[in-house]
This record gives sequence, structure tokens and C-alpha cells, in this order.
Amino acid sequence: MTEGASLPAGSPPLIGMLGLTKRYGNIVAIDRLDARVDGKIIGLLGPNGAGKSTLLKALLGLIPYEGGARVLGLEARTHGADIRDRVGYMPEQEAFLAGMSAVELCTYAGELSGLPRTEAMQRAHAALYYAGLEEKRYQPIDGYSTGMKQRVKLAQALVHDPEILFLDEPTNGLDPRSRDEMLELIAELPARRGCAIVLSTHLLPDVERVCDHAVIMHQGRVRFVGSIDELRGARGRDTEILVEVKADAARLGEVLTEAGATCQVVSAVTLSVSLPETATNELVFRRAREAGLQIRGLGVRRETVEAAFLRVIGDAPKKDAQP
Amino acid sequence: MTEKRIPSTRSTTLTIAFVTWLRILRRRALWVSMVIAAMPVLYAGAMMSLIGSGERSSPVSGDLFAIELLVLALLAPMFVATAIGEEVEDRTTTYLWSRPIARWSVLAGKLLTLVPLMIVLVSASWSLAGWIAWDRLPPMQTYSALAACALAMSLVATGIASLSPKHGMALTIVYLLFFDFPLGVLPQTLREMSLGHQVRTLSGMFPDESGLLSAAISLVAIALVWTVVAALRVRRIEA
Amino acid sequence: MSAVVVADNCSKWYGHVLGISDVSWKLGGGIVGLLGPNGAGKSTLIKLMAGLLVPSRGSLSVFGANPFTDIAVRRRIGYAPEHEKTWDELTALELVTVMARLAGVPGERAKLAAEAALEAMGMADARNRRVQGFSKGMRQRTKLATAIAHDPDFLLLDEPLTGVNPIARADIVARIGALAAAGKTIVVSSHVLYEIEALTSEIVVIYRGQVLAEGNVYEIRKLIDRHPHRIRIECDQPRVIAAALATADHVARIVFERQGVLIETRDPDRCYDQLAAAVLESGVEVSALSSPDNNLGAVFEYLTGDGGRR
Amino acid sequence: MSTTPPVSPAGTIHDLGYKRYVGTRRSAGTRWLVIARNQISSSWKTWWRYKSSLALAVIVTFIAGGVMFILSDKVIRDFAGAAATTMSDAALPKSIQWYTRAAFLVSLTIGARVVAGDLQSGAFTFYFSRSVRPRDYVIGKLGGMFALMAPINLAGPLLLACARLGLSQDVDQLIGSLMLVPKAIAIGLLGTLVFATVPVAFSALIANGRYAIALWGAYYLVFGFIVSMIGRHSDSWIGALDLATSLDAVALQLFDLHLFTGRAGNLDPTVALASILVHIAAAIAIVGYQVRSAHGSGVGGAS
Repeated sequence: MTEGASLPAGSPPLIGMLGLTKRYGNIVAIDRLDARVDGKIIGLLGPNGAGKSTLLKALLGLIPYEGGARVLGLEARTHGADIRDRVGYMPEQEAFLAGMSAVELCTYAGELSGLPRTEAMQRAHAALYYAGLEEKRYQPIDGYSTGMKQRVKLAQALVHDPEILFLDEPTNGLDPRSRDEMLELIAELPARRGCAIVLSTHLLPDVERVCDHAVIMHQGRVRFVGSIDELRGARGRDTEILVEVKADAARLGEVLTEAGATCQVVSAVTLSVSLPETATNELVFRRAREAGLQIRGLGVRRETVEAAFLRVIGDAPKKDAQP
Repeated sequence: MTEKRIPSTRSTTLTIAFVTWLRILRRRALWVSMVIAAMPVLYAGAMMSLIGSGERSSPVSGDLFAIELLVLALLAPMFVATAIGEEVEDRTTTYLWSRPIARWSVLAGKLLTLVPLMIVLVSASWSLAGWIAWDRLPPMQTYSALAACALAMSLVATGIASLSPKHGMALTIVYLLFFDFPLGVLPQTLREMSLGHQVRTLSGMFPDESGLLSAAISLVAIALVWTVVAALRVRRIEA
Repeated sequence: MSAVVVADNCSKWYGHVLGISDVSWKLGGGIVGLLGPNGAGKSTLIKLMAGLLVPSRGSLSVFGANPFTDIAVRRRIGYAPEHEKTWDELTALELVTVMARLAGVPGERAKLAAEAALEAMGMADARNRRVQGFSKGMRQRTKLATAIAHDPDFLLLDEPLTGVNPIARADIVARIGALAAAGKTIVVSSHVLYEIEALTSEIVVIYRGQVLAEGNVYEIRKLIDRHPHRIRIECDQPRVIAAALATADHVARIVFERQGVLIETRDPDRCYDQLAAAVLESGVEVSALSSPDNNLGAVFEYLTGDGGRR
Repeated sequence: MSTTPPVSPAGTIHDLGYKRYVGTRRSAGTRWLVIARNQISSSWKTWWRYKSSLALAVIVTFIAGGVMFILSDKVIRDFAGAAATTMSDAALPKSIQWYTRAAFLVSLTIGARVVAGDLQSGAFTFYFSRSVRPRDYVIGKLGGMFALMAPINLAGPLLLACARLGLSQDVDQLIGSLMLVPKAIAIGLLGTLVFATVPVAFSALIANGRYAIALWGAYYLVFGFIVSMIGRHSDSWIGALDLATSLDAVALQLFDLHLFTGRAGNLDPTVALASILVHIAAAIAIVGYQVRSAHGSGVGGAS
């Protein structure tokens, strides 16, 4: 990602929070958040129940809160409607209207955000083209596959020309190609449409691929705000790499283990390798060649966002069994 | 491990009945239906306090029975059409149809819970209303007529809901209120097609109506038609 | 040994919408990954095998019987659907117990079987909670438990790993692997190759309603090798690597990027070898090596011959 | 990505890239119109949800109009012979209860699941993540229902009133019956308002569409019948809680018809009118309250 914010210098941050607190009865959903968030694609990360959804609701001006929450310099409590005209929201769950086609839904969405009907229609088609739903856009959404529904959700969030997009789990349930395409769409958006993106997800590789900034939440608190590079920390010499071979990862594991590396076979063709202190990737290439194996891929050697994430939230044990 | 045999139809039906009961119990259906079933009691109480004990005339009892029929015409679609429609809409049919069970046993299981539930609700409401209105319980014959009505209307709802899962409930109510009941006041030949009319005859509260046996036969015939529709249709529903 | 599933010119349309088209396919046993993009026909094929759909044309049999009409054969099938909704008012234990009973496990034994199945899926702690409060991962586990509680011989798992976080995913994969080790025939559908690679090396690729390829994952990879590849090398001296490969006849294009070089080749197999040689000879420090074309999506496009179009 | 085919050397390449929206946005006060229009167009799609009931209303209009025209001077009397009127005068008020029936059909197929359907399908997220306020949603949905109900409840009586004017034999009679038009509009508006609001209130109260239909049906039919009977026997206002009879009573009073009044005969028209207005007001309040309280929890509620 390139440097520099999309807003001119001196303008307010994309999102600013000052002592933002939200209580549901006795439960504190988000607790005294203080942060200035800028960037082009901002990953909003955190385990289930960390308060991500509550934060998004507060920023959209949909729920009362204590403290301050500003989006594009507007206070959400008082200017919710203005903010929502300038923000596109792609929800995680299905939010369609029964019996409508994609074009109808997007046109309707545009009109609801204040566009005149003709403009909304034009933009609905443009947004659907952009999201890659061409010939099917006249069919009712009820019959769409998961991937197409995600595209419709993206298109309806884009249709009213927002300055920020809030995307909630946009790649859930997508096959790799659709996921690639969705991430590509997302990555292109800041440049092509001049809008910033807040991407809430639990798929950390997605964050790694497209985000330049991250906000990590845990138990209602912000644990980290900053660029992805800051999140990963100073890039020292990382020890763990992921190697992909044409065939027989186990064999490569054997030869590398002989050379002093610690290996773990991930699948028939991938291998996770911790190289000995003094070695470089050259060792992998050499040993593979000697064993007659072909290297097909080599993972980036740095702390993954996943590892950094786990470090930031205090290495809390991952419990899927949390609702 | 367990030996592999397919479940008996009896056990399937009972299991489905159990599930249906649990689901009904854990959502708002019960109190909604109680509100509806309480209405005849309200009527009986109000009328008795207004008219007083002297004039316990047949118009009130006729009205009371008509109200019970209306209550059933709402409860049967609500329970049965919802139970079938939601199964299709939520695609939980995939769980059911992938099991080694006969499909009609699913319908039977649902009816096994819902019909007695309706009979209990309506009987309670009818007993209470009757007791208020006449100081004694209504005659047994009226109970059997209401029970037959509950079953027949449930079968109609089953048929319509299996044809149109999504709108089965609204369609069943419209069918009963705007087709079946009005038919009941038409000349003899058309009247035969009305469930409402046959139930009135069976109740024995309307002496001018025709014979019990023919009414019972007509009732069974109407219910049977819709049962056949449901049974044929459910075999073809894909998940 | 006779085949578990035999599909014979089997097609399925929903109205005018194509599910699968003219599939002839045999499944002998073991654990098989059913791969394909969203909407390719994976679910249709699985539902046909589970007896939920009738083929529009042709036939499909499971253990020699038609699963749609033959009740007894469905006793041997365990099916976990793709969609989320269940009877959400029930607790996990109630749901699985009921499903086991409907599959023919009698009386109290159904409850024991359900408890065992939930235990096997790592859901023992949550078994008395209602499904409506479950997260996606818990729902997936509960669905899997309903599929295995009656001890079927043949498991059909439709996208069991979708929406599950990475750590839970590894756990579920391990649990499915344990079932396979217990001798079940398992079909697992997924749209993510690496999920499946962790489970099995036997793969069936479905694309546009047809069986596009089947066999060992290595053979699928050979298919992938037959079409042009782009290989991205991130290193400190991209021009050295580029120079080493520039003369090779299979290299079609070399593009320099911010952090490295992108090489387009018509013969990936040779290119990877030459690349490794170049790295070793020049001593260039390679920090990453990847190929955007080394995935199923690329092979779908290549094999169906429609390049960049969708 | 954005190229045109090379037509001539002097050709230009147009930039088909993204254009920012530079126009002004419609003011927030117009959003309800969009919602109302969507409600109408989605109800119009299937034949049986709305069109069939509309057809029923058209048929009623034709029959009533035919009665007016063919039997115009036939005099009808009640059994006592005390009151009498012509068929053409009776046709309009007596047709009101048929329009009401058609409207009730629409309320079952559409009205009683308007809000419940949106709650179930996640549409609240769709609406409230945009600059739609709860009041826009409420006004839009109720406005849409009003527009759907008006052709049934309002257009028919109005047409009949006009037909009645056209049947006048001389100018005096025409002037005498001129008041029919505002009267028809008044009763039509009342009916429209009742069926545009009360069923929607039930759908807002019960989040499940099917239960909402059942409860609304029970309220309108069963409870209505019960209270009207109670009212008849007790001579009290309570009968006015029955919406159907109340509408009928108001219609009969407006058109000054005192024949074959049925259940409506015992009802004081003023009380009936008051009850109808209270129903409408309460319904709007309920919808407003329920939508408001669902509004905050509607978005991003992934638990």
C-alpha cells in the first residue's frame, strides 16, 4: 500500500474516538476507546464479542453512547444520517428484501441514500458491473449463490458513492477465486473510487493481503491502532517459513531436518520450516535440489498478522466455543 | 455399535411429534394461540353478564359455536401451515429427507402434536365458555364435532401448505373464511363442500340441518381430498 | 469391491437453472474431496447422493440403490448440509438425539450416541445450550454430530469448514480425519484446495456442473502445470534472477515489480527447476516465491478454455 | 480497462472510469417516498397478493353501479315498512362492507407481515445502515400501505358517488346529491386508514409474520364479532371496537341509510368514528414505537 492518507493535511481523521463507551445495562460492550484511525484500508480485528459490531453501530450513529465518536469529522450522535450518506455498510448477515433482483435492490439502496432515481439506477448498474455481477443482475437474489450474494452486498454498499466503506466479513464463504476477486476489488477501491475502507474480519490472511492499517479490539478495549508494519513490529529475521513443493513435502522435511531445521508437514505439498540460526532460504533450495524436489512456493518470512494478532490480544487461547 | 435398521414409522412419527412440541413450547406460538382461544370465553362471560340467567337462548349458543369455528379456522393454519412452511423455508427439510424415514410420517408427526394441542385449547375454551353460558358443560357431541373440525382443518392446512409453503398460512385462512364458510350458507349441493357446514351439522346444535351420517361422510371426504394432495405433494418436494 | 456411488449420465436442473450436467462418476470408497467454485454444482451432487433430489436425467445410486426412493439405503448415509439453520430452539443434545432417532437408533441409545457424537466433535461442554446462540464454528460441529451420530457408513459433508476460524478448522479437519481412519467413506466438499489437501489426496473437481477432473492431488497439480504460469519472486536482486531466465525459450514475459520480478512461463515445471538453479548459482536471497496461477481457479479457467472471461 | 476500439486515427479515448457523484442528495424528508414506492411495486408483483383483491373491489364497483343504474327507482322498505329508500341510494353505503372485505384480504396477504417480514429477512439492517430514520421507515411503509388500500377503499365509493351524480334527473337533484362526493371520500379515507395502519401494527407487535397474521385475523374477525355482540346487548360503546361494524355504522350514518343495518344499527356513529380514529392513532404509535426500538439493534447484530 502506498503512503499518505486520502484526505488533505490538517483534515480530521477518518475516525476519531474519545472515551467512547457503550453499556448494555451492566455489560460494558466497549470501554473508553481512545483512538485516531487513518489509512486507506483499515483492518478491524478481534475475536467474537470483542465489540466490533457495537463499535460499527456507534460509528454509524445507530446507538446512543458515552464519549465522542467522529467519522469524517462528524459526531455520530448528532450527525448519524449525514455520516450514513457518506459511509457504505456491507453487513455480515444477509440483508436483502424478499423477491427483489440485484438491480432493483441496488437502485432502491441508492435512492434510500438520497440519490435521484435515474442516478441511482445508473449507479446500480455501474456498481454491479464493478462487483462482477453482469448477466445475473436481473434475477431475484433469493436464487444466488453465496459468492454472488456477497457481491450484491458489496454493490449495494457502493452504490451511493460513499467516502468510507464498512465491510463486515466480506470474504466469508467464498471460494478462493471469488475471495481473490473480492479482495482485489477491495484493494482497488481506494484508488479507483477514492474511498477508505474499514474491514472487519476474522480471516487474518485477508488483512495481511489488503490492509495497510489495523485496529485490534479485545474485550471491549482497543489493543492496537496503527499500520500493519507497526503491528508486525520491527522486521527482524524471522524464523518460520512455509514451503510449497511440487510433490512429497514429507521428503523435503526429512532432508531439511537432517540439515538442522525443524519441520512440520502441513499437507502433501506444503511444509512449515524453522531454519537454523545461521541458514538462509538458500538452504531450502539447495537441499530440495539435492533431493530432486521442486520448490513451488516460499512463504514470506515475517511474523504473520495472525501471530501478531495473537500476541496483541495477550495470546488468549482461541475458543471457538464462544458465541 | 448399534445395529443398522431403519426406524419404525411409529418411532419416526413420535420423534417428529416430540420435536414439534419442543419448538412450539419454546416460542411465542402458545401464548398467541391462548389469546385467540380465550376469545369465546370472553364472549360467553360478557353475554351472560348482560343478558342474565333468564334468556339463555339458542342464538347465543349458536354464536358461541360459530366463534369456536372461527378460532379453529385461525389456529389450524397458524399451527400447521407454520410448522410445514418454516421447515421448507429454513431448509431444515434437508435434515428430514436425508433420514431413512417415510415422508408422510413427518406430516403425521406434526399433526400428532398440533391436532391434540388444538383440541385441548378449543375444548378448554369451549368448556369454559359453555359452563359460563349454561352452567354446565356442553354436550359431548359438540366436543367430537370440534375435534373432527380441528383435524379436518389441519388436513386442509397441510394440503395447502405443502402446495405453497411460503404463503400457505394466509392462503388457508383465506380459503376457510372466504370460500369454505360462505359455501355453508349456500344451497344444498354446494353446502356439502363446506367443512364449516358439516361441523355445524355434526355438533347437533342446529336441529334444522341434515343427517349426521351424511355430514360425517362429507367431512371425511373433504379432509381426504386435502390429505391426498398433501401426501402426493410431500413425496415430490425436493430439499 | 463394488462402488459406493455410481452416477450414470446424471443431470439435474432446477427449472432452467443447471445444477449438474451429464455426470458419470464412480466412488469406490475412502475419503474424497469435492472441489469447485461457488455455484459449480457441488451441493447438487451431494444432495443427489443424500437422496434429497431426483436426477432430471440419468441415474445415481448409492450402495446400489436409489437414495431418493429407497429408505433403507439412507440409513447408511450421514449428511451435513451446507446451510446454517437447524431447529434452533432445540439444544445441541436434543437436536442430535432426535436426528439419531430419526435415523433408526432406538430409544435411550440415541441419547448415548448423540452424546458420543457431540463429544467426538468437541461439543461436549455446549451440548445443553440451544443452537440459536451458537457461533458458526459450533453450528458446523453440531451439524457434523448429527451426521455421524447414527454411525453411517457413508458421510456427505457439504462445506463443513466454511466460516470457521483457522484454529477450529484444523481441529475439525483432524476430527474428520479420525472418522476416515475408522473406515468411513467420506465426501467432503469445499471451495478451498488447501483445506482439502490437509484431509485427503483424492480429489474430484466440479466445474459448471460437470466433473472436470478426478484423481490424486498430484495429478490435479499436473493439470495445473499444463497451462502458463506467472511466478512472482521477491528478492534483493531481481535483475540477476531475470537475467538468468531471460534466455529460456519457455519464458514469455518478465515484469519488474516493486519488490521483485514476475516471470511468465509456458512450462512451469522447467521454469521452477531453472529458477532454483539460478538462485543457487547467483546466491540471491529470495524472500518469497509464489504463483497467482498455482490454484484451482486458474486451472478451471484454463481447462474450460475461457481465459479471463467469467 | 477503459478503451474504445480504434475507429479512426483521430479518435479519442474516453475515460470510462469512476465518476464521483457531484449532485446534491435528496433531503432526508423524501426517503419515505422511496420506501412507499417500493412497498407498492413489490406488492404489485404477484397476482394473488394484491391484484386479486383489487379485482374484487372492481367487481363490487361494477355490481353496485349496475344496481344503481338498472334498479334506480326501485323502492325498498324494511320489514316494518317505516323506512324506505331507493336502490340507487342504498347501493353506495351497502357496498362499503364489500370494499372492507377486499381490504381485509389484502391485510392478510400483505399488511399483517410488512414489518414482521422485514424483521425476519434482515431488511432492517438494509434500511438503517442508510440515512433512513425510523420515522422515514414508518411513514414510508404506512404510506405505501395507504396507497395500496386507497384504490380499494377510496376509489370505489368515489366512483359510485360520481355515478350517482350522473344519474340525477335534473339540476336540483344533482345539487342535492352533490354532498355524496365528499361523503364518499370521507368514508373511503377512513377505511383506507384503518387497513393501512392496524394490520401493520400487528405485524410490528409480533416479529413472526405468520403469528401476526393469525393474531390480526383473530382480532378483526373473532374479537370484532364478540365486541359487536356485546355492544348490541349492552347498548354500550364497546361494540365500536369492532372495526368492520364501526366502518359500516359510519357509512350508514353518512349516507343516511337506516335499512337492513345489521350489527351496525345498534352502534352510535359518533362513538364508532371515535373508535376508528383511536385505532388508527394507536396503530401508528405502536408501529413507531416498535420500529424505533428495533432500529438500534437492527444493524450488525452478529452474535
